[in-house]
Amino acid sequence: MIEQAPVLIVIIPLISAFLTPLIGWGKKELCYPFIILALTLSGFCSVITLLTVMKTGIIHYHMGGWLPPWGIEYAVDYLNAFVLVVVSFISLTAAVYSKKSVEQELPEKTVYFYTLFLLQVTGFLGIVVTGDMFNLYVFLEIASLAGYALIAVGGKGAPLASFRYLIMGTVGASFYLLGVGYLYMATGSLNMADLARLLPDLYGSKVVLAAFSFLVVGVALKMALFPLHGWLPDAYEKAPSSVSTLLAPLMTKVSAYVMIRIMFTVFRPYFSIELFPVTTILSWIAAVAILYGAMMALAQTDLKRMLVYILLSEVGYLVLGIGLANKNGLTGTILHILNDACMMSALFMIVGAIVYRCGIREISQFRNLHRKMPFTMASLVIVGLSVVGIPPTCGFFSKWYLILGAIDASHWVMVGVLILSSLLNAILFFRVIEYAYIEPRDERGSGSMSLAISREEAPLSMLIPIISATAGVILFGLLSGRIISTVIQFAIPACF
Amino acid sequence: MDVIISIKPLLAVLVTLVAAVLIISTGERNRNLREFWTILASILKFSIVISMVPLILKGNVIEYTIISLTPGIALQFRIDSLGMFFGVLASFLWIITSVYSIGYVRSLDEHAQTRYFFSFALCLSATMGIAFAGNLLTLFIFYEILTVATWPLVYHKETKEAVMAGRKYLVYTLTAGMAILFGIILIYSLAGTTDFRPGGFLSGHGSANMLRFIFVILILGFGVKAAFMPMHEWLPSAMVAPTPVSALLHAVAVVKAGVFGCLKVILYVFGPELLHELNLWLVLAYFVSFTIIVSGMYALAQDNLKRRLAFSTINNLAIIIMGAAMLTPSGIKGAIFHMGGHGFMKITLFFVAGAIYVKTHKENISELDGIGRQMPLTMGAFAIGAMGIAGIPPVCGFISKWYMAMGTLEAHEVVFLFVLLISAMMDIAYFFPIIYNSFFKKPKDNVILRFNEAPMMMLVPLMITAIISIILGIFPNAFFNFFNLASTAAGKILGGM
Amino acid sequence: MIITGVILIYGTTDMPDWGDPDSPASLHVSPRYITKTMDETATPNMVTSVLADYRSYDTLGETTVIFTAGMACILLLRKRRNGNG
Amino acid sequence: MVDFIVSKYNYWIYIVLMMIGFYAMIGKRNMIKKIIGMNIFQTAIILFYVSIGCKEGGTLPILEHAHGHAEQAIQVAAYINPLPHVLMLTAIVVMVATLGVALAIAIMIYKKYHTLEEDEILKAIQ
Repeated sequence: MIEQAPVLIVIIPLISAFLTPLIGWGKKELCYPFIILALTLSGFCSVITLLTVMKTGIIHYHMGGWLPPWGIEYAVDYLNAFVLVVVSFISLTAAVYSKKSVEQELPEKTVYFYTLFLLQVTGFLGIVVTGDMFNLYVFLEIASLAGYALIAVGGKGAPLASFRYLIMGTVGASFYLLGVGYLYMATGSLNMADLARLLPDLYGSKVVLAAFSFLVVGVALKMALFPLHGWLPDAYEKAPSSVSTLLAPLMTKVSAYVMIRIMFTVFRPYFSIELFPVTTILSWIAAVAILYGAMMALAQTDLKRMLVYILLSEVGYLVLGIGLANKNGLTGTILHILNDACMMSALFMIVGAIVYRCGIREISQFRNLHRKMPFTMASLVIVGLSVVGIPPTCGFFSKWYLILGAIDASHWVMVGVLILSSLLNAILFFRVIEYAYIEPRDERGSGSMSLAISREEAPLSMLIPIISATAGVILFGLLSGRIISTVIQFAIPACF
Repeated sequence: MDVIISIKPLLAVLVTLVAAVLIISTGERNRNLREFWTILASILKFSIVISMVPLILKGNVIEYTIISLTPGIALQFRIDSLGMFFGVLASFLWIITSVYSIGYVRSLDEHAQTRYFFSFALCLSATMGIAFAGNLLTLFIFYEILTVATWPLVYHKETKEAVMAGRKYLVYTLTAGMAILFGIILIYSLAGTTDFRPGGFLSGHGSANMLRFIFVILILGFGVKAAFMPMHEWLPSAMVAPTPVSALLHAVAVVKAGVFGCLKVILYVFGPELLHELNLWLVLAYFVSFTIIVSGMYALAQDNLKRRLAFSTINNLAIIIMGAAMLTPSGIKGAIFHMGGHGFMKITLFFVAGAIYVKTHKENISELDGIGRQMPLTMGAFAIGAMGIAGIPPVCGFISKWYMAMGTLEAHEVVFLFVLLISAMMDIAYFFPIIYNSFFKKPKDNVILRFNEAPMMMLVPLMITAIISIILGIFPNAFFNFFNLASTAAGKILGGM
Repeated sequence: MIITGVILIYGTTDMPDWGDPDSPASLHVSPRYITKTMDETATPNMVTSVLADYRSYDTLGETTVIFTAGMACILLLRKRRNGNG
Repeated sequence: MVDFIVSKYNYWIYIVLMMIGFYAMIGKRNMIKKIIGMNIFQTAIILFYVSIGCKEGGTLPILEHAHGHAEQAIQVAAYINPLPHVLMLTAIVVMVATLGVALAIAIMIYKKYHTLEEDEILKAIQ
């Protein structure tokens, strides 16, 4: 059982996805517990995998018993074991959360929704766990296709947003495929470890250079890095709440993972840093992305859209850490994969809960919301503080490492950008909090509340995920030292 | 000197945190129970803090590490005399303020009382964390919590003015927070640690200009909360907050946290020796002298009582830093002691302002004529506080100012002695007319005021703080060896050189 | 888009010629597929043997893609048919 | 130079095809044209892959004399590289699946707005 854990992580949701429609034919209501069960099992397996990796080192799992590079290999080291745990638990949270909002938004399609939901998760997990470039592409497409469909069933304008996403996503995936093709042409191999072994001799080759460019651009498209972000705001904003809860935290993180893999595992860091100054370019792009996201978020009046732009800026953080290309920077990125996944899933769940209960998204309509939904709003405050980077929440620590990385790299501009973005985020979140918590008063305030507002908290199936994600935000902050010294420290590619 | 591992510092921080949770879960349903939590927590906290005093006086350090945050830095408490001094001050004043706040909010029937007490408790936890922090990062964590927890108290009234004051407060303090963060990260990347050490730990790391830069941004960062000019703007605006908030937070916790941060940076991060070497102490002293003089002038021009007090606070905070910046034993001793003495005196003054507001709804100095006849006890306390601030014996302000004056002489910088004297004269100029008018001038509307004091819940606390101010002036050590704590701290810092 | 074109053309300059049997792609992994296909999979058609055996996991993924697309179409289009027609 | 161009003609063809497809995806406002562009784009990549696997003089990757001639030595150069073909079988499937989803979304859009021109849809949304 334990040796099979890496593959079970993917296979369980995959098989369950095939079974879900069958179960749905029998009894619709069973789908929900079924996918919860499947995702719990898969999460369980991912934890086992992480523990095994911690105990015995890298796991190599050969599909069908064929040795790499001929067969497909699952190579699980600290990095992907860590990301696997993040992905599987965030998707579990999103799944638990989805129940009510799916029933409200897509009452007749729950069965297919959950099927695609599982496939989406399968795709993410498959991307993360695999050690084969082409296999990664296949799972990338599974995740993308499921994503297009899930987004398209959203509200007004969703199909169009999804269509654009599809076009851009296909371009991204095709670029990736093209890059893989170039690499294959140059080396004859598709296995990541094998490529890493073969490539250093070929670093002068223009084919390799072109391959690298296509891979990076393709992945950047998928993660919506700044100039390539056009598809993201509409797509995630218009998607049903439970879908954005799943996609927003994970798609970008998984892509960031792929980027780290390509840049520092498949290629040697010295290629990405010295031979071809991609890290420098990336860090500048990331800096622009951070500020652009934060600025655009300032201009929004709709909370969900604001979050989407914050997400863009968070993508900037992830890439910035990669671009800094030193130990602290990468620690920041990998830590941020966890932290940001947690924060974003909490934030999107909170928006979903507010929409579910009150049907509002405009920030200016949030008056008195803290009386109506005290727990949800308290969570919003805590997670907001984390995005701003107030210690001891987890957002602070990713910023800490990123700034440290920027100082190590003597990128003073980046330090400035990080600090500035914190301030911009502060404006963003304190604005929301102010709307939600302060009742405007004309005369000098005295006297108790005149209008009583009944408490209408989100249903438990939403509240529990929200609160656990929020608790995660604080816990991961306090435990960040632990997480780094036990996992992340080893997840950083060995050459740093 | 021994290092004693004890969980007490953590308990001291947690007790108010637990109280905050209890307060919010009790809510408006049972006000007495809610207030009971506040009082209980404040007393518990104080006893925990006090129980550690004897150990500290023996020259020990109490340490408790909670969790490692990043290689080289842990979330860690380490209490030495300076931290203990601040801890005793804040936790004691909280008891008094709690009683006073209960009287205040009930008399005025304030709204959102639960939020008020909740934030209050949270602030106290943060302040305690700052006092006991063992390294810069821990200090910063609690510092930021304090920033955020104070915000609801500032905008408490929810009038447009209050909301604007809240925004201003956030803009100033969060920006400052970022500056501090940047400084801390720079220190960490230079030295690989941020653990406080008496006498500083930075010498030998980095170039002189780099260190100067770090010093400047750290002092500017902490200086925002300590309301150095020209970064003081938020403090007078924040005076729209309810008076107990102004009293505790703007005379004790928040601004003192800023001052405490500055002191830690000056004495425990850079250290006297390094500051001499870098020639920074003189720059710092001139910088705060500017604040001392200008804020005194501003105070003269204010008519709103609380705003005048606010500027007086700015003035005194700068004096504390000036004392410390002399880097001589007497200067540091005086500065630390003034931190405590000023706390007692200023809280008295704010309490008085609150009591007057509750009783008469008057906020402006020009309206206070003859009020001494109505509230003689209150105004008597005010007179004591004002005398103390001005440095007139036998109130405790005299002792601290004396030591600081000695400090300026020890440092051979007579300029700063004059600054001290000028500021004392201005203190007299802006406080004594109030006292005079309130007792001897006839009220404008010719109404004969009868004896009508503030409620007991408010009167008793302000009397206590006034009396303590005098006691500390006569017997500086009367109160839990208060003065000794300050002098051990000074001794250690200079001994650690 | 133009940049893409430039990169494409740039990359091409170092590519092996068409039909070159000694290109790296043909030398590293694929010889084993060609020589061992009978021994290891008992299938003369190498494409089949690679598809269904060496890289069968990709094929599973491929099937899943089809399944995903099917589910997606049902999810997207089904309600309209029920609702409108 | 001529030799360089001729010997790599497969790449030129795929690049041209790809650019056409790419332009259609980015530049065209009509959804069906975009979808067609997407198809051309992906086909170009498939062409590229298949041409990697090609060997001059090589034959189909199906063993001759497979049965009963096992002892016969197998010439690697005699067969074209099977792997790209396999990859492309998968990629074709992915392509078809993407096409299906794209068309499904297009149908959805058409049913809602009765047009497939992006500008008109945007107008209709606002």
